[in-house]
Amino acid sequence: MTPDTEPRLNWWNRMANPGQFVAWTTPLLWPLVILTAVLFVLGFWFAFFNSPEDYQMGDTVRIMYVHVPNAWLSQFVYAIMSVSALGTLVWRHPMADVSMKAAAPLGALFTALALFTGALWGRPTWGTFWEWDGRMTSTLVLLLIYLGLVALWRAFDDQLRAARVIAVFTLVGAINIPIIKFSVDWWSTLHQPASVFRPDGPRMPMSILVPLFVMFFAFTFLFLVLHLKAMHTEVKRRRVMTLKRRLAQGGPA
Amino acid sequence: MIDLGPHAVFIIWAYIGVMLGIAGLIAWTLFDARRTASELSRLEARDPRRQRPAGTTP
Amino acid sequence: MTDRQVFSPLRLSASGLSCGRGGIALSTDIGFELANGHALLLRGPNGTGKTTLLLTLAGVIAPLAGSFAAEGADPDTRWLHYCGHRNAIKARLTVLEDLSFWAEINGPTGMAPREALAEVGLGTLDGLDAGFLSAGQSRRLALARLLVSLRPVWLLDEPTAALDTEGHALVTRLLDRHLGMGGLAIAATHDPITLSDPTRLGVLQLERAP
Amino acid sequence: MTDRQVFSPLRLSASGLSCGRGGIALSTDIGFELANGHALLLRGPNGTGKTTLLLTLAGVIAPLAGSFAAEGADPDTRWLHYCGHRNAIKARLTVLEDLSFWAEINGPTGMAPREALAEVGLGTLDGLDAGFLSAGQSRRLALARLLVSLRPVWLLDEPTAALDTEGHALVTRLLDRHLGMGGLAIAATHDPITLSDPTRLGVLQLERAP
Amino acid sequence: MSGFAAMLRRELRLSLRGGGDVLTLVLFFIIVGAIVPFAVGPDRTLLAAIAPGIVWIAAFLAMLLGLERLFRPDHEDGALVLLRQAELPLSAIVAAKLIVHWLVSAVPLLLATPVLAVLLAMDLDSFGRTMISLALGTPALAAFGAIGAAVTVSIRRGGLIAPILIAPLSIPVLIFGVGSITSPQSGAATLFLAALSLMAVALAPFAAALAISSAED
Amino acid sequence: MSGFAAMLRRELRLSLRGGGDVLTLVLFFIIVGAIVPFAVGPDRTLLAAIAPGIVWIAAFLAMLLGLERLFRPDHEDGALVLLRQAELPLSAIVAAKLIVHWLVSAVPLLLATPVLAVLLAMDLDSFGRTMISLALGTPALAAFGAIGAAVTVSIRRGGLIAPILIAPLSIPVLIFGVGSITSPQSGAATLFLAALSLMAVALAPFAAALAISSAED
Ligand code: HEM
Ligand SMILES: Nc1ncnc2c1ncn2[C@@H]1O[C@H](COP(=O)(O)OP(=O)(O)OP(=O)(O)O)[C@@H](O)[C@H]1O
Ligand SMILES: Nc1ncnc2c1ncn2[C@@H]1O[C@H](COP(=O)(O)OP(=O)(O)OP(=O)(O)O)[C@@H](O)[C@H]1O
Ligand SMILES: [Mg+2]
Ligand SMILES: [Mg+2]
Repeated sequence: MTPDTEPRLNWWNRMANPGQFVAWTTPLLWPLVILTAVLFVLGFWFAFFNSPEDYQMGDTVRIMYVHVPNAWLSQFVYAIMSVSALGTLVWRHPMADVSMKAAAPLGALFTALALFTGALWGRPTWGTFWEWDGRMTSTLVLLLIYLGLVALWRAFDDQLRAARVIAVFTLVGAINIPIIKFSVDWWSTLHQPASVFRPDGPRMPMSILVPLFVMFFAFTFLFLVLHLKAMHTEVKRRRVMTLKRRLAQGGPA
Repeated sequence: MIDLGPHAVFIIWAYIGVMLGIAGLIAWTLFDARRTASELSRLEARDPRRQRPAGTTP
Repeated sequence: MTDRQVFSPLRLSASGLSCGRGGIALSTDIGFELANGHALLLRGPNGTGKTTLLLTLAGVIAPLAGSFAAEGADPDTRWLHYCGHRNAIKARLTVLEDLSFWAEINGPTGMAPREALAEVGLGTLDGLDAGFLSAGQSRRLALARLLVSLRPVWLLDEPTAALDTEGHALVTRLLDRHLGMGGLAIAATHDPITLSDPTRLGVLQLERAP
Repeated sequence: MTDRQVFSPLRLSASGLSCGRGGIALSTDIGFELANGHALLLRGPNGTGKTTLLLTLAGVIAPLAGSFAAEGADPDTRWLHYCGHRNAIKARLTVLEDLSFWAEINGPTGMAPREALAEVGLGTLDGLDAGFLSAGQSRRLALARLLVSLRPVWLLDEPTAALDTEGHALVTRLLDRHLGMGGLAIAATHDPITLSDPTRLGVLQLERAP
Repeated sequence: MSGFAAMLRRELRLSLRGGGDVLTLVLFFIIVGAIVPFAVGPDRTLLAAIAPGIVWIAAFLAMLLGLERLFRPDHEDGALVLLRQAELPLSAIVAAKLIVHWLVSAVPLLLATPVLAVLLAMDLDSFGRTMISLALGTPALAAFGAIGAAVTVSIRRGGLIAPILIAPLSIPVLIFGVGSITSPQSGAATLFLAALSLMAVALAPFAAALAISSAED
Repeated sequence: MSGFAAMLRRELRLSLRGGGDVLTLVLFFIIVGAIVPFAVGPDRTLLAAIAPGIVWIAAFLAMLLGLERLFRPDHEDGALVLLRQAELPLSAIVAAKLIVHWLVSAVPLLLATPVLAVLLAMDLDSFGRTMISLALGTPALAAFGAIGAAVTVSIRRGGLIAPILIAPLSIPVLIFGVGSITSPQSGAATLFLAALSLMAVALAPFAAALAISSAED
């Protein structure tokens, strides 16, 4: 565990040291930021100036360019959190705790934005903001799980001791989310009036696919940047908490 | 900008909402980073036992 | 350690007092008189009703019989501090916030909170979350509460619990000063308590009820 | 007081142990060796980390660095009793039920529960709701739990808290017998502890972290 | 007066600081509202018909279950005995607790109501009325709740006892609350609701203080 | 094995003795069910249509809110630390607690269901199915709940946090539970419900034990 006993630091051990992790990944930040910015500019240009309207949904198809990336991120972030939870439980990797904590609010926001854009898309296409459709509903449940996790982190007095417990819950959630998805589909096909129109998007034209992919990568990189930055902040916050307690504890004796 | 058709309101609001959300998130992340960093340097200045190089854990 | 009399004359007297829990008398026919500058030590084996007696004197439990009165006490203000087994310390407030709260709610008539913290040896911990205090540190914070609002009578239940030797000396010092200012105190404890002036100290021995 | 050796050879050894809360080391580089029939007393002012050290030894808190090992301990069974600040006593169970529960869940390898109750001076209270016990009586019940299941190592956090003088003698007696049987004990306390054989007793003084 | 302010400040700090209590209660409110469709089915007209009732039930339960934190923590760590002996009268202490309880539980619920309104397919008109009726009715719920919490504080493992004691008493609040949204005489119901709240808030501190100080230990 | 029996006995004694805990939970269940007519109006056909859903929601909430008593009292009085060091493995201890929790919370709810069935104008057929679906589904609720309670046990003033964590995860139970009463493919739903319960009950003791033993102090 202690770096002193290990003569050579491999990358894994280097990552396991929070300070080293920050030092090692800080140079990555700026290139990532620039890449993200470029992707966004390109994406917006495509979205508003260089893509056609859909023959069925008209211009509302442009909502897709923000809806789908957010919807994808809502699931991707949970996957990241689950992997981090495994890292915490199995390998006791200190950065895994940090990654897990930093990801939860990001995931909550992306999920909320997926719901928001979906709702705004639903109004012109189906005439209502909300429909208890399977995919929308399971996204809502996912949001509730994210918010529960955020509340859980906040409820612990001692963040350092919270990680392993929260990791257990995250993994239980990861096992359960497919079940939720399945049950919700089952439930809403059961009752759902057939009127709901779902554009399951087979064979989208290239002119739509290209902006979609650009935005998709833009959002994914945005998440990566923010996640990295939040992890750095979290590492610092832990040092702050430790220092605060140490200073409070009488400081110099 | 091209014409957004009859549902322009929804499209524009969707983009505005997403941008506000993202902007808020970025602002918060930066604010949090600054706040924590400055707090850390303030505390480290006060910490009498600090002779270690930055980033090593005890 | 100023020995000026701060408190106006007050006389605690109990006669024929009988107290107990759930209708069962634990200690019967207790009588004592206590005047300014004097302390009473409650002694007795575990389970003889020391805590019960203190709670009765504090007015939390109704006595089964007999009377307890404070002659000379100002009926408009509170004249006693109770410091029980539990420390009434809130996690999530800092040590200073917790103490300041009690100072304000009981009237900040005594020491300033910071001063009181320094007095009980928590001076450097003022910014710590009070939930993180160790057992002995919590006890010290509870004792500081007695200092921030002046009240003539202290009822102490095992004031030295969890305290180290320096803490025992602290309790003695606080009691000495309180009595010196004309205060009164009743304390239940199993530990030896010595005051600088032993004549100020009476002992009431409780026996196991027959 | 039989001095037959009940426990098989066991050696507790800590070296370079550093323990703390929330990432802050409270006590660093602790090292000791403890063999059958010996006890270690943890001493130190309030807040120096005695409780934290005991919890670390009990495996509840992970150590920050260093190692602690029990050579000779049977890996299939539990070999330590922890007796902390809190007494783990359930209201609504009678005193006897509470004790019997712990006896069964830890294996009734020691005294019979009634016998243990008599030993700690609660013999007559066996039918009382355990929630009604006074502070000292609760402590005695917690001590009885050490007797009903035999385990070689006792970790005691302020075992004499709230106990009367007879209770102090009780703790000494229990410790004497446990060590006589070849047991080991580590106790944090502010009270003086004297054993019949003082050579069995080591002291580890904790200092406030620099 | 500074004692009262100190009490308010302490309660606010305890509720807001790090605890996530506020977030928890809001989430509970939303969850109760959002699980109803899973149970009764996603039929929009049915949902719209029962929506005001659902929102009120969710608020009712959230307010009652948030009660636990009113007096129990203080009882358990021994602070309540000391508060009984504070210079500030016990009824003022209860009043301060009540105000903060309302601020940190009812106000966030109001802010979260739009979410439930969308999920339950409420129309704009009944959404507006729901907000008004919740704003007028929650003080009564908080006040009744405070009495229940005070009565049950000395019961070990009280948990759900206060809610079940108080729920029957608070049914009028629920009836007038829903009435002021849906009934034809909604004006009268709104008036009653406001009167109920006023009365309850005026009386509760004294009743609760009495209950606390008559409990032994 | 005698340790397991002792654990069962202790938990049963603690829940049944004097406490009125069981009664409280049942009353909560009935109250939640009974306030619905006040909130949505006394229309019998509407009530009958939503009755199975209401009963399930009431059971859902009652089970989740009863969680508090699973581990928290043991944590607070220091017993949990000792249980972690008991000769009996922690997962067996959790399993015993889970069994008793189900016995003292779900079984009484089942017994009280007829009351709600009458209040909500349920017909005999759906009443029967409701009983079966509750009997099959409540073990899963208890098991999920145990995980939530274990995760939140070391949180001071945890209160509602376990219910809000667990409620989203338990939505499948609710869906299949109601589905097994009302849906055309109720057979499939019943099967799923049973499978869910089995799986949850088999996994929960280990997950909960892991959560408890990874919490420090
Ligand atoms: C609040 C409402 C909505 C939510 C929560 C939601 C959620 C989702 C999710 C989770 C995905 C999958 C993303 C992925 O895995 O990559 C998705 C994709 C998609 N959604 Fe939505 N959606 C909503 C409303 C809508 C509406 C109203 C429309 C259009 C009328 C729509 C059109 C699409 C399309 C075209 C895709 C991508 C193609 C596909 O995966 O089939 N969504 N949405
Ligand atoms: N709520 C209660 N109902 C009934 N009996 C009680 C209650 N609380 C305590 N008792 C009983 O009252 C007796 C005295 O308790 P008390 O706490 O006053 O003793 P004490 O003298 O303070 O003891 P200690 O030195 O151990 O603190 C005990 O024997 C206990 O069993
Ligand atoms: N959960 C926690 N997080 C951070 N610091 C803590 C926590 N619990 C305790 N501490 C700190 O750890 C220090 C040691 O606490 P500990 O309880 O081990 O002391 P102790 O030696 O047992 O003292 P006492 O003699 O008063 O019982 C205290 O200064 C306390 O502020
Ligand atoms: Mg006592
Ligand atoms: Mg200690």
